[in-house]
Amino acid sequence: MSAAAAPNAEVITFTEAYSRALHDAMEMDSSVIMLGEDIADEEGGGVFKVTKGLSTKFGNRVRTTPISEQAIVGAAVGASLAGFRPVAEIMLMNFITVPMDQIVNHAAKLRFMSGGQTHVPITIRTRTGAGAGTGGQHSDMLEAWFAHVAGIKVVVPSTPADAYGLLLSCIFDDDPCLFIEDQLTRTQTGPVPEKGLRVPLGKAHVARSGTDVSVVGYGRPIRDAMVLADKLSGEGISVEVVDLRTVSPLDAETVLKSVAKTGRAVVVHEAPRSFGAGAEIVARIQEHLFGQLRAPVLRVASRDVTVPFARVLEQEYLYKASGIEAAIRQTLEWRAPR
Amino acid sequence: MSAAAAPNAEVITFTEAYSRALHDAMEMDSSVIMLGEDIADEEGGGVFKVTKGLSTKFGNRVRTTPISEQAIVGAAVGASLAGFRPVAEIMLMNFITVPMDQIVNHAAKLRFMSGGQTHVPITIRTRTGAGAGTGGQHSDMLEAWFAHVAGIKVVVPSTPADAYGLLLSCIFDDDPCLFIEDQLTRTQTGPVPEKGLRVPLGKAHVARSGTDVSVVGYGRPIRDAMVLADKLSGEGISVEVVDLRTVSPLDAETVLKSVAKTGRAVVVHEAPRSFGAGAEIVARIQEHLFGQLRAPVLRVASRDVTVPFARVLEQEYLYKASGIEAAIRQTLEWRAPR
Amino acid sequence: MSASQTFTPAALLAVYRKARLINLVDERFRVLLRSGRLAAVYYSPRGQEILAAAMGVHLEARDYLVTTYRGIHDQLAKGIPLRPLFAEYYAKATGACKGKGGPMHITHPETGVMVTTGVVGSGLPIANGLAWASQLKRDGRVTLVTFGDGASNIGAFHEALNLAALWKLPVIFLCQNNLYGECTKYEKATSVANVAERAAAYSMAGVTVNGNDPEAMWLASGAAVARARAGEGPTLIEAKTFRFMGHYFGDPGAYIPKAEYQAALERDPMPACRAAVLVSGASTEAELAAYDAEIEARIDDALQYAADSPPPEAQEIERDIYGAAA
Amino acid sequence: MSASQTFTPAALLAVYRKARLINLVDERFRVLLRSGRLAAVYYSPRGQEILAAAMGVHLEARDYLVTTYRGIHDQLAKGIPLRPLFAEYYAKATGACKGKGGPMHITHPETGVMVTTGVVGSGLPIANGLAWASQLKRDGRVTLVTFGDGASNIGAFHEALNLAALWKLPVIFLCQNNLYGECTKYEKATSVANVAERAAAYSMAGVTVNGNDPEAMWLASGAAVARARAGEGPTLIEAKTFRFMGHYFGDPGAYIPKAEYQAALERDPMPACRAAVLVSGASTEAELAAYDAEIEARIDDALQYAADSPPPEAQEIERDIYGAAA
Ligand SMILES: Cc1ncc(C[n+]2csc(CCOP(=O)(O)OP(=O)(O)O)c2C)c(N)n1
Ligand SMILES: Cc1ncc(C[n+]2csc(CCOP(=O)(O)OP(=O)(O)O)c2C)c(N)n1
Ligand SMILES: [Mg+2]
Ligand SMILES: [Mg+2]
Repeated sequence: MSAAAAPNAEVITFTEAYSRALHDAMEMDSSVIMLGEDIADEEGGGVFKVTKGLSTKFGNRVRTTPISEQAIVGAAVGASLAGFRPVAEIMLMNFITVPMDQIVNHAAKLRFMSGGQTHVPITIRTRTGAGAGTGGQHSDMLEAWFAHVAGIKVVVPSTPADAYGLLLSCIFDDDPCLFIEDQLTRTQTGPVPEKGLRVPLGKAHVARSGTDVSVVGYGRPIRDAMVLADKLSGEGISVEVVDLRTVSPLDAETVLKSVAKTGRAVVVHEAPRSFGAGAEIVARIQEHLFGQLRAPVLRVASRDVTVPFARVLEQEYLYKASGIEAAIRQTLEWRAPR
Repeated sequence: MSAAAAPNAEVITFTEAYSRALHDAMEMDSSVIMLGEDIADEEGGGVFKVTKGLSTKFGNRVRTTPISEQAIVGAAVGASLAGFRPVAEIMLMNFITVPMDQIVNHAAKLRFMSGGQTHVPITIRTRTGAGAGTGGQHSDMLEAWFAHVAGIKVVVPSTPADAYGLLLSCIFDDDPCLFIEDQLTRTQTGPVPEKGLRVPLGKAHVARSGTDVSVVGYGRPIRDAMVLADKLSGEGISVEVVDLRTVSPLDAETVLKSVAKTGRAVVVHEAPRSFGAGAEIVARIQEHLFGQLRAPVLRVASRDVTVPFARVLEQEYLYKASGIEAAIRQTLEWRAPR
Repeated sequence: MSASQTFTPAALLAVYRKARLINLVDERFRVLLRSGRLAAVYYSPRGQEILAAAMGVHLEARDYLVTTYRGIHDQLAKGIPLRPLFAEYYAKATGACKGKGGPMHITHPETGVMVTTGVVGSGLPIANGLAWASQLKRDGRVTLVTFGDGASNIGAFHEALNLAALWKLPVIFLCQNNLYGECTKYEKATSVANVAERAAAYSMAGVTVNGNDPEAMWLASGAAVARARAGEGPTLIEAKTFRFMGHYFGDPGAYIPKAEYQAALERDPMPACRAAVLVSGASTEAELAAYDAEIEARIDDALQYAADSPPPEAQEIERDIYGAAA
Repeated sequence: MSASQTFTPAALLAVYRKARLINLVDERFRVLLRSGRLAAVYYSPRGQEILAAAMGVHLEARDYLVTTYRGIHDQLAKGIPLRPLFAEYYAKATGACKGKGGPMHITHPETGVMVTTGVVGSGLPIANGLAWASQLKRDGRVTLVTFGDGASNIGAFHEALNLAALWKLPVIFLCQNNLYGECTKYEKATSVANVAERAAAYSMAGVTVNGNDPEAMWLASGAAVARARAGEGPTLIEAKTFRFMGHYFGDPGAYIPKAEYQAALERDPMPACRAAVLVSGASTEAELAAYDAEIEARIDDALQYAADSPPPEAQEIERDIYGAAA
């Protein structure tokens, strides 16, 4: 199910990309430290094995913590104030509801509130995503919350290489970064990233050029969009895919440039539609390109409900690649109603 | 500074409206109970005096709690499962970061996850708003987070009468409701509500009819919009003001009906602009009324920064009534750039 | 606790029967999972049957239970019927939660199963609320909330115990200390030798018992239930136990030292309890075999029921988001 | 703690001098607030000077402090200079935080004032992180985090103490038990007679002292600092005290029984400490008066500095949101 790699090219999985980024960052810079539940090798190197091997190699720079998310993020914040670059793992994104105060009232704000005297170069890695049958408390995409908070950066990769390069950038960024890993695509593969190569934060990436319609989003649906773009090109439909990579701060410039060119946009994300991050993208596009748009900007997202357990309902919940395709066609065929 | 009341009409403040709603609800229904920090009369009836007198009258149905926001919301959730209608106070909205798990993973989801066997009729009252010089951790409007979560209702009143009627509706609603009180306008006044009269949830209110432009929003800026509408009518500009009252679930129908009529919209809220609730309103309008709009939908909101302490900066941070006026004029004067 | 509570052979048998029900259901689930006939995240309670059963026999149907993802033993001990339970694991429309909640969110108010949470520690504050309701209504119900050793390190634990003690709520905090939280050893996560020592930080009654010992667990549970029922406040019970099947189904448990695992296995409470029942004279081999057969039949029935049930309709996704407006 | 720590008259004087600085600054702020010449939320430390001072004399500039909205006594005891402090209260560009943080978020890394938080309990987990950094660097620094009695009931307290004990962090948890959290009496919110008893729940050293007694507080602080410095782990100190000015400036404190207030006032630690200094022979009346004059002059200077300083420019709102990209 790899989106891009040629069959025989050397590829790695997302999980491997995360692991390599963590390893390389720790190797490059001794101020990189790590904490989270079960992450040390005595505990098997993390429930998702992303941190496997790190504590063996880097000793007490990698620490397993109690189940105490407030203590985890707080310790990361404190250590960062003293010059470290801590990477904290919050096992699943639904549990990020627990340390919200540390993240929002402290990590994101201390630089501003201290007048720039201190700053909080932490990375919070978390994992989530629906589709694996884990139900209402283990699947939520909550990136929109953090995008609404100034001072923190929100990053969602869509390829293993980006995952590697963006995670490195988060770790070496001087501000708090929330890095979201997708549970469902973790074993999917893509081309191997170049060691040490950082993918810049705050810059969207035109993953595929096109002229008829822009698909704008981040994370898993970008992989769908790339496949769709291939398919639709066979019909002569030229789809441009803009992968935000960093959800916030939003690289509106790149988005607007693309949509100014195509005149049509479909905004995609996995999170529920209403009050999701996609709304902001739509709002920006119409604010700046009103009059240049040939169709309304459509959104494809999951439904506004709790993630259900039953597969049939979970599939009802989730955005669909077919929905992206339908939206693309809809924007292309749009005629003013009368 | 009352927005609506004639000088000699009987008026009440927001604070009084909240108090009366709580009192009347407790009087009407013995399943209404209350908990929060300092709220009983032994503690002075709440830091903002909203609950003053209630514990004296209703005894142990009103309980002061420790400083334990997770325990507060959790206890409300539990008691609601056993048939009560608890009203929990989270003193200031920034502290709602602490019980996020209880609110989002539990209160909002239990109805769905239990397949409708249980439900959580709690009301969480909280207070916030910038402009009083309380700085980065005591001023945030975070309603967009909760609007993004299915299963919970988010309510922000803009007049004392609405405050009364909406709070009553929240308390007697069978789902969790987040009721947000504005710190800055708490002493402002408005006409006295009729005792027991509920204002329906999930219904936006055309607070003033107009034909040229719709101002859509909720809370404090609606008060500004009403004043502006008066002023602009003198210039022959007819402003329609749509007060959402309930931010989520969003009453898109009323909003779309208004904007379909005026062809122009300005969306307003106090929270920072990016990824705020206003983005959703903009997205919906352009999705449904593309081609009927005569100008881009503009947003007026506060800036994407931590709320600063210094007054001069806090004013820079805050949305301004003058900004709403400018946006109205801008939509009226909009000409396609070439 | 009433002084008259003595652990009779009949009580032992009652505990055994509940424990055996748990044991057989768990075994069946693991067979189904291994064979691929069930696909669901599963957190086996294997090894923790006795403590749940010994608590369960003291509770009434109207009492409340709040439990976790690893909660099937608690739910069964509380009396949840098998059909809606199995059907929920199978994500069927006839499941307790219509297939919408799943194993991690089993709810069955008729038998007092009020909340099953997948978030560590979150059940404790909610249990307080149920107990607060009972205190206000003076309905004499007791609320039991169960959680793991790992959960005793999260903030919600602290806030909940403090409030329960202050308000003298009729709630029992049952910490099932199986020595691991996921892959992390107790000592690496918890700064105190026994979780129950933390009760003193709240002036709360607290006791550490061998949760695998039917008598000790029955006595501690009885005392806590009696205390709560009498309005004398909450209790923290720490039941020491062991989980034999790793954290989740499929977890190889490589982080558990072999010797530790072996030693625990030799103290497996299920065979020990069965032997004790026979020694006590409360039941014969034949009777126990018949009971097993009866349970297996009920399990077969529930499985068949689940298999025969339809999945939820797609439109079910639109229901139970909000209730009718009040 | 090294056995050699004895409370000499010189130590008493050192404590008094820090306490008196706090006392005079606080008095001045209240004068300014009453007269309307300062408009800011203000949480007076009146009554809590001694405990902050007695801790402060044991700390070095490089040690870290994490405090709260009611933190001016801690900040002054830690050595924060008056000019940036006053200018921050006055929301000036020359304020410690350029006027962007304000009184509730005073930060001054040069003197180790790392975080001032307005969220109850939030400082404790952050303090762990600072201490963890010191442990990793072996830099010998100690982190002090202060908080109120009310804060001991919030989840972050629990998580932080457990982690600090487990990791043996060089951190001191100083609970300033002034008997009230906002308007709520200690007993109504806290289920244990003394907050320090909670240390046992983490196998942590814990001690309750009279925070208004210079000697007791100095000894307890010295022991905790020595323990942390030696890598022997954290300490929970509960310093019993009283706040004379209500929760915030303007709070009439109607919820405090008159008799309780009067009794506390009669034990006001500031006059008592001054008397003790004189009795000890460490200083004369004249010297103390000269010290007061010196402080008043420094306060005048800081006030003038704040008054003369410009407010932040409007563009300041665009700075310090994010740093330069790394
Ligand atoms: C707040 C939170 N953090 C992390 C997790 C992930 N998680 C699920 S179970 C578990 C271990 C819990 O251990 P314990 O409390 O001992 O219960 P046990 O599984 O042993 O019964 C963890 C860390 C979670 N569900 N919730
Ligand atoms: C999480 C949180 N909840 C509530 C508040 C509101 N609040 C501010 S100070 C305070 C009382 C704190 O009492 P205590 O810890 O005893 O400190 P003191 O003010 O007495 O120094 C409260 C409830 C807050 N700031 N943060
Ligand atoms: Mg465990
Ligand atoms: Mg206090």
